[in-house]
Amino acid sequence: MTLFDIISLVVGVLLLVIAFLAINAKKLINSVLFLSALSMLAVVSFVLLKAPDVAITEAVIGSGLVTALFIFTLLSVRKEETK
Amino acid sequence: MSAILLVAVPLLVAFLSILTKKFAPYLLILVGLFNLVMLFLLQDGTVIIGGFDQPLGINLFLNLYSRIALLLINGLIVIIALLNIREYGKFGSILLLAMAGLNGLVLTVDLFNFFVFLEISGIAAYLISASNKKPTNTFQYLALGAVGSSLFLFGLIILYAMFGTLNMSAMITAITANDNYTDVILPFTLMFIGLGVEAKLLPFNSWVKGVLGNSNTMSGPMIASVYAAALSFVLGRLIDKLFVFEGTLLTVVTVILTAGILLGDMMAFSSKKTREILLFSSVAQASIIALLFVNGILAWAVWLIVANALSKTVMFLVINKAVKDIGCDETKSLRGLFTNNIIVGIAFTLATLSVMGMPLLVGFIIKLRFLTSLAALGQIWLIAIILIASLIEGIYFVRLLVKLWFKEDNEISVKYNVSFKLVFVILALALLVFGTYTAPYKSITIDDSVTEVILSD
Amino acid sequence: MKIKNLFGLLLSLVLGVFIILAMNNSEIFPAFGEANIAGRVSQDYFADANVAEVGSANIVTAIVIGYRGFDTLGEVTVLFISALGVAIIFGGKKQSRLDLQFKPNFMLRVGSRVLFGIILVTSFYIIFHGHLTPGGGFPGGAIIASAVLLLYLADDRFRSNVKGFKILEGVAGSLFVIIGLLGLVLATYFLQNFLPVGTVGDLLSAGIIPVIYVLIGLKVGSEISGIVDNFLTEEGSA
Amino acid sequence: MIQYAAIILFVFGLYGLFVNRNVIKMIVSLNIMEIGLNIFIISIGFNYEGIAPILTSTTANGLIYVDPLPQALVLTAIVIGVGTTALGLAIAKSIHKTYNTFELDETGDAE
Repeated sequence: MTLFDIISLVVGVLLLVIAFLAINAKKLINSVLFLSALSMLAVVSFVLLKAPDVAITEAVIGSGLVTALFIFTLLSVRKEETK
Repeated sequence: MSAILLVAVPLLVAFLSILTKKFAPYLLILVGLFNLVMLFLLQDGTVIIGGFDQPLGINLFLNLYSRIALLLINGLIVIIALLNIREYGKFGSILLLAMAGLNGLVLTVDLFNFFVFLEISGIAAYLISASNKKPTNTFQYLALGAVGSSLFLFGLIILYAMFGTLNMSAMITAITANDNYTDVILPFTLMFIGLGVEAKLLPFNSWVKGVLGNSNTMSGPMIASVYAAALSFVLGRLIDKLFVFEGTLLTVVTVILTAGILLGDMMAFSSKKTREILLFSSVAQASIIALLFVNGILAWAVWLIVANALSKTVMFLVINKAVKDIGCDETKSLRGLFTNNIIVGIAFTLATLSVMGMPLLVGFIIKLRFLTSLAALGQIWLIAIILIASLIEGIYFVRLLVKLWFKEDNEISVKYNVSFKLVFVILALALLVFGTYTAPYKSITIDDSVTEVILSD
Repeated sequence: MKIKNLFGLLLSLVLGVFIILAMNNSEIFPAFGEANIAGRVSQDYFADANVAEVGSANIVTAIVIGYRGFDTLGEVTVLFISALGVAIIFGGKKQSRLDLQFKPNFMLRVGSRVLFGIILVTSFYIIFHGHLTPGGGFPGGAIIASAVLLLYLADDRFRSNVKGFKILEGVAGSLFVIIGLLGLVLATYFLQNFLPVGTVGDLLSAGIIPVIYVLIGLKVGSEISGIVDNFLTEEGSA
Repeated sequence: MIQYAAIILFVFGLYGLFVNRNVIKMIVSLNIMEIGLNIFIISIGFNYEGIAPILTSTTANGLIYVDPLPQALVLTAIVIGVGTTALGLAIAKSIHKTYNTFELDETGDAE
């Protein structure tokens, strides 16, 4: 079991666990945070699979902007409830 | 002067149209007319993009099959844009992008490029359906459309991993060279399901009821006739050339499609809302068209798509305009719609009779010919099912026409302005003329080579 | 855990295992890790003649712009439609910022201006070196958008110049298509490279690839900033 | 192992989409499906001895490269995913504004 196999096994299992948690999370905020953790793991697996271009793009877009958009939607909704 | 202008010019004008919001609809009509003129000037052939030929770069391919599709798409978009200028001017740039997406979808020969244009026309369709002011239905359409194109990409990538190329013609030669059919069953089913979502085939089209159920004079005809026609053309080319259906896969696909025909017509039979009747009948028609492509009857499938698109445009425009003025969609509230606008009534009746397949109209000739071709292929069961479906179709369309013509007590005031009437008359006349004058069907020969994706020089 | 979820989970696992098995026992589907590019189209991307003709050291960029530029044009249109769609769905006159009950102090507001400059420099670096090192138009543009996002978060009265971004977006997009049409007019094919290619590996090489990547970077940056602006503002009085 | 995880991730996204009726959860499942698909696309081009497809010095030939074409495709797929997600979130916000809930079942006309 080379080092690469061990790391890819850990990343693979983590991917599945976090995806399951993201789908069945009770609160929306938890589900969004799990999604952002999932896209960070995707960046790790892209680096493992020797795809640097895609890793940079996924890092900036996936965990950066997509999570931000999700959180802005949830914040604007919570503001309406408190009004 | 290459076929690329059909995609590049609408894109360029769309990018510029956001700077001048007011002129977007007029630019749309200008570009539409430009495309129609271009279609008569362009010769058939393969167009190379980016300077690298087929295995490395992307090619477009223009032949008689895609020429008919492009004429239909661009013509109908110009007509729909002309009728909806005042009310939906804001959607000018979106319709431009939809036109670019659909033209690219029909022209491209590269599979991943096909996925990108499927995504462009898909997102444009979500926004067109957003004009219905029903966010939940638009969201369901977006969710299902995204699932469909992801499944298509999944199947496409498996094919790339196996055969190492993305170009359709190279893929076809590689698949025929590797005669082990069990390898390609999984990618073909994934891609068929992926396209089935957009092409409204039955088990995957739960979005149709919501989106077309409360459509308006712009989104109804656009999604029901233009998008349906484009995707039927494209699905047909893939079914005929790429997906070689055999054995169990063929029976599964035929069962799905025949179930689609019967269930679609039964749902239309049992629904009370006029627009639901129309959308379920177009679901049944889409399944019939896909069935014809699976059995290799190309010519009549193409003419069925064209006739269906024209008559559905007329029907959806008439009903959506009436529903907008009256507000309610039930058939009993539209009773007696045609008593005080006779011309519109005649055009609607001709279109409905053509969809049913009544003599003296285009629908009759097409239905007769494709049934005889099916008989030649010995598909007795399919003919029985299609005849039963047409019987059900006849019943609910005649019931609808009776309601719309003979008014009860209530008085309906729906006014169609002149431009609507002009379009209805032209389309109805086209259905009538081509119903009786059958020369063009023989002169324009559509045989197996037409959906060829490489120019067999 | 309701029974429905458990049943759905099992069903999806069965479907996943079925797909994996279906692919494992087909012998022409390459196993994980043995993808030899000899049998595939991408073998020719490394051929010296093609590398010299396109001139980009980063082969992925050569494919994204040089060989398959039409895909990228289509994909930039996808982002253009979603920015347009978000603007249409939100509609309405947008004046006031969404107040998120978060009052930034003075230090944060000034500090974020400094950081904004630094992030912009890194994003331009990534865009300009797109054809040499990993990165390029898409991540570069997204980093510009995250710099604008930083200003939005750090300062609750900040409103980016939305009109300016719209014009930049329209101009960058149409310039991309015009370069394609120039390729059609000057050279013989749409999006063909008509600039000198230079030697592989130095900054000013690979013909139209850096020019197109700068345009894509500006367009992606302005589009995503427009989307962020739409998400962070609401109607309401000025 | 990563390729199997990617396929199961893709199927998880499908499962999540059909199980949840909450709009935000459905968009999260859509993103999970796209992430799974992107990792799968990259994994078919991977080679154990391969290196990243960037020509450092043009003299060293005979190196084994990872397949660059799937990476170019994934660049496009990621940005298409962002486009669909941004549109989905905008529609989610307008759903919340009209029906004041994210649950599709409580929005009345959704079958």
